[in-house]
Amino acid sequence: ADQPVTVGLEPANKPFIFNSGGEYTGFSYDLWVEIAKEAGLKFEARSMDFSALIPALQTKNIDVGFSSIFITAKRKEVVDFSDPYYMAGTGALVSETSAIKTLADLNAKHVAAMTGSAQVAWIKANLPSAELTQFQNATDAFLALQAGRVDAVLYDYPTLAYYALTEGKRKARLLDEHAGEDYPVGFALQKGSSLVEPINNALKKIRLDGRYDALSRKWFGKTGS
Amino acid sequence: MTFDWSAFFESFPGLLYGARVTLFVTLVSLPAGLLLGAMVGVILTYAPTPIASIAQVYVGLIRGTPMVVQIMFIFFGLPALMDVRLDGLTAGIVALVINSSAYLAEIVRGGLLAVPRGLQEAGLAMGLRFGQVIRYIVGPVAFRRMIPALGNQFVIGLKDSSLLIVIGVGELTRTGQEIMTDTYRAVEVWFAVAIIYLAMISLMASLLKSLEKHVRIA
Amino acid sequence: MTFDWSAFFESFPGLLYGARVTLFVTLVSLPAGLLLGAMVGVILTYAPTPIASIAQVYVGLIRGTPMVVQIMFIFFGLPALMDVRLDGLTAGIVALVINSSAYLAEIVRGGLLAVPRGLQEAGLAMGLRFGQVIRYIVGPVAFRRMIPALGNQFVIGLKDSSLLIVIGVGELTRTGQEIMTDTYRAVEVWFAVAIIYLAMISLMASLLKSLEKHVRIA
Amino acid sequence: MSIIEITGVVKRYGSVDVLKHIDLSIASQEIVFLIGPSGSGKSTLLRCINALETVSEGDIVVDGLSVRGGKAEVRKIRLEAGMVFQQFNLFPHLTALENVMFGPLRVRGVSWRDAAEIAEALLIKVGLKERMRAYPSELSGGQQQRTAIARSLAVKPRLMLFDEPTSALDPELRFEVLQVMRQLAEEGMTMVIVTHEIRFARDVGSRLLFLDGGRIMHDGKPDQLLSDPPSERLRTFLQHVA
Amino acid sequence: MSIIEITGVVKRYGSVDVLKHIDLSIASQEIVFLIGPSGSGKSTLLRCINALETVSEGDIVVDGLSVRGGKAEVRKIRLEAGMVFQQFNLFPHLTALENVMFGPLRVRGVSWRDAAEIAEALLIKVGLKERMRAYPSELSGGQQQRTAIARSLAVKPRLMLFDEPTSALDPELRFEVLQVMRQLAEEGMTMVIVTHEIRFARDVGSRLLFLDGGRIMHDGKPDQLLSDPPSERLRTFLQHVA
Ligand SMILES: Nc1ncnc2c1ncn2[C@@H]1O[C@H](COP(=O)(O)OP(=O)(O)OP(=O)(O)O)[C@@H](O)[C@H]1O
Ligand SMILES: Nc1ncnc2c1ncn2[C@@H]1O[C@H](COP(=O)(O)OP(=O)(O)OP(=O)(O)O)[C@@H](O)[C@H]1O
Ligand SMILES: NC(=O)CC[C@H](N)C(=O)O
Ligand SMILES: [Mg+2]
Ligand SMILES: [Mg+2]
Repeated sequence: ADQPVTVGLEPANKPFIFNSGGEYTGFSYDLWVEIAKEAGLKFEARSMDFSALIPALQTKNIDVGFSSIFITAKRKEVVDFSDPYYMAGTGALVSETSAIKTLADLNAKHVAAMTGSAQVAWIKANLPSAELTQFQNATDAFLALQAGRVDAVLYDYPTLAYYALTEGKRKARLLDEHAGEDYPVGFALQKGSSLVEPINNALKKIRLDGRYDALSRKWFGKTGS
Repeated sequence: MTFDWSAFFESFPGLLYGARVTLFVTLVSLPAGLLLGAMVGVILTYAPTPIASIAQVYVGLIRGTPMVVQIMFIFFGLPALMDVRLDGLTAGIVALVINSSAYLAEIVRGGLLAVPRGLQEAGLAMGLRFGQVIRYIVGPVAFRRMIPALGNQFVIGLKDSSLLIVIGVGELTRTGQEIMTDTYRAVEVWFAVAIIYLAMISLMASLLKSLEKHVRIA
Repeated sequence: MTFDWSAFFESFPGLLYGARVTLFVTLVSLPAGLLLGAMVGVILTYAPTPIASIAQVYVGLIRGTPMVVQIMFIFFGLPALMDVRLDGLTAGIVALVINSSAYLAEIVRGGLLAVPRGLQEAGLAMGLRFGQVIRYIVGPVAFRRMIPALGNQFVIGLKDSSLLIVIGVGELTRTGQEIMTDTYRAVEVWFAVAIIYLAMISLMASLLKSLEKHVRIA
Repeated sequence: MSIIEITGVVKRYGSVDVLKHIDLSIASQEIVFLIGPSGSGKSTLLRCINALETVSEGDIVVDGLSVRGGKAEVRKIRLEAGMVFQQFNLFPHLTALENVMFGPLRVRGVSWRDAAEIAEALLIKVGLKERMRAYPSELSGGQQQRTAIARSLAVKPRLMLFDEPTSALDPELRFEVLQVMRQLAEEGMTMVIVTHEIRFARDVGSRLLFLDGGRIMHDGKPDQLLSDPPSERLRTFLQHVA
Repeated sequence: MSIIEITGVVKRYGSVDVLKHIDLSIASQEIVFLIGPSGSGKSTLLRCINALETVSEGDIVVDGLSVRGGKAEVRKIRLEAGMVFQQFNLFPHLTALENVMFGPLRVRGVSWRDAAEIAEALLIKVGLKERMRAYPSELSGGQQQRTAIARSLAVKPRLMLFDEPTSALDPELRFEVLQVMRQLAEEGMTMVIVTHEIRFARDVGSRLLFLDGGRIMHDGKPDQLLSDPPSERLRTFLQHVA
């Protein structure tokens, strides 16, 4: 494999993957770098919106796609996935002063989610009278929440938690409940990709030799998610 | 890859809903943009230098930045700056009004300047006030000649409404994207989206043509 | 809210990198678009009806759909249809070339038609072949008069490159968005982005002005 | 008493004196022809009279009103002095009838019905009974110019200024316009006419001015000046024009 | 032998016959003036001669070459017959000199140096020695028209066609163009001239044609036709034009 693989990533997902001072970083990104090293893959990173990742795999514009992609049945029909590298659920972020206490309070409210995310499907199924605005990325949604333009952002729980502790401190509050089931998160690959094997092998190795835990400590302060 | 006709047809109901939003946004923004643009255009053409300069800066700022940036600024920046809350649809309409007003102002200015000076002089020589000359002669003559350019700007406005995709307004392009992320049938969806735009724009163009014919162009 | 000057200034290095991509995309696409547009324009103007009609359909399809849709189609649709692999940058450049070529073709056609018929007749009456008349007389005269319109289209192209944001090409607008993910300072970042666009566009405009002055306009 | 009184008028563009100290007085019912080479200032003089150009020095008094008298006075002058241009300048979005009605309606404040009556009478007078509903673009040059004359007459001016009214017309179409002007002259209208139609000036004029380089070089009876030009300058000018 | 031979030419636009069976033969060194009312077909006839318009019926043979003879033959005709237009039609992106050099360079395939020599000589001949490096927009109308004449002469035509060469010019500027044409006539150039300059036609012409409604109504000596018009139609026409 001399040819570098093309990696589509969505750098609007702190602390998993984001752009800091012109360099990509974050837990998922660092993990991918280790995997690539381990599997002997050279790669080129291409930034794209979350909604573009799976179509770009389908059209073979990229070889690997990641952000924090839930491994769902529907997605497995069109792309392949690596083994999961963590589990995550969906949380709801509301403004600090909001009266919203539970997920049930969200019905008839204005909620935000990311285009193409698993949360969109969940909202459509479970909050039929909520008004849904779909954003291209989480940052835009956070800004909309700050501006009071939406009442809640539904997104990956860990990302929301990180935001609530950092930038969103004293502005935003995370509901305790998880919306729906938790999903495994993995690297998305083209259907029938020959990269599934080497990536899974590398991931196994990295989990075993402690590198995975080191990264986890670096980004979350404790092991596991 | 095979073209999946059922995916193509199944996308239509959703897309047509998006097309309604596109039309709504366009039909609300453009008359407002024309009004604002006409005012700015008249100022550009006839106001004394200091006021005209302000208008020039306004037009220059808008024409000198991409509309996507304007949309982002209005949607994400304005609330922070001025404590106003605009929902996406409103912000999008505001962006389209402001953006089109700058281009329309230039069209109006060009139209006014293109009216032969002789008409203005003939009006003045009859004893009309300057305001009357603009209102009854230069304005109407300019307007008739501007119709093609205005129509063109309206078509541009309809297409520009697709940029509201970046702030999540559920217009046609956005709807297309959402359907694509649901069905993962890119070719079929974008093909359908393109067809709907073509239809709307052809319709608009032929309405404008018949308007042009109706209004006698001198 | 207070304007955070340090966030404003700190965004510049990253944004300037994005601006380089914007310039690169623009400067690669537009000459290519002009070449393609000139060919299509000449076909529109002088080719026999069947060939001219094909060119008309091409121009109509492109002018009848928003560029965002074209970008989506090229990036997501084309590879599926034709089994080619396009990275975002290439797809973006292809989209800009195709899009601008349609508008430039219309400008070229307008420019050719605006050359007074008398010049063409004077050329023919001297015994020149039709091709010579186009090449030595109508073409050069049209080109000089088209410079402002071409310049305008180049500025539009630069602004349109911001639409590549939707497929993740790291040009200026996209860079702005990514920086926002890190700093969440919308006002400062979009303000900085707007300033950089204004600077690039003013620079381009003044270069074009001086080119206009250089080329004698008849 | 003179209806136009020009005293010491200078018109300057930048540092160029286009009119150089013009003194001229024109009496009621005079038919004054203004000839002279291109650039001699004929149009400028005419345009100063109805204040389309401001004078740099001196004053022009039309029927007791000064061109320096402020906006209201200038508008009154323009009502007194009708103007006909080389490029007809009809309002292209109005029919011939509407063009002629426009002044009475908007300037004189006459009722719609009266304005229509005035306009019809004038269009009949200039021979356009059949073409009243036509738009300017549907009229020949001669018809357009006759409509323009009718439009000027509609506000009932006391004098008429013509700036080369026939030079944008084909030779065959000039005749009908000149006919209308001849009729006006016979009715006693005061007229100042810039033209290259030397024969017409001789036929109709009561006075001929030869302008050269912004000065009135000759001022006399058309017949005399034309048959026996008092200067070499006028003689060569006439040779080239006729 | 005649240099232009027109036989049974009809020119039709749609269902309108603009030229109705024209027969005409013009000998070398004739100076033929074409007059007639607007729309009578003067320009059309001229344009048919050098094949800028195709003829609907009949044929025109110029110096042995037929206008129906195909592209190459048509181009040869155009080299033989220089044409001067009412709207000078100079190439605006080229200087006066380059305009005149253009034909020799591109059509005759002459070297750059020779073309420049030819052009300079011609521009001196038409009195534009000092203005050679000027662009058309920097020249007066009369200077432009003289440049246009020089440009036509540069490909060494055997005859010259003029379509109202002075009617877009101010009266004072006409003179210099007519001077150049007079000189050409004296040098023995065959010329066909459409014009309203009746006096010039009388002075210079060897033959006068009066076109009316697409037909040649009169054909004779200018002096005779003009002093004593053989028809009422020509008489009124002359009254209006002169
Ligand atoms: N707005 C202006 N600015 C500068 N110079 C001007 C302006 N208007 C006219 N002139 C100059 O004033 C001079 C007189 O112009 P004017 O139009 O009065 O001449 P004219 O006698 O009417 O000539 P023509 O027979 O060509 O109409 C000319 O040299 C002209 O170039
Ligand atoms: N391309 C055309 N299509 C249709 N009709 C035309 C065309 N060209 C000329 N004509 C008509 O042919 C007739 C003769 O035109 P032509 O230009 O030869 O007249 P002319 O004698 O040169 O008139 P003028 O003195 O106005 O130049 C006119 O009625 C004109 O309208
Ligand atoms: N942008 C993200 O990675 C979050 C999307 C969400 N985890 C999903 O897979 O649908
Ligand atoms: Mg004048
Ligand atoms: Mg003609």
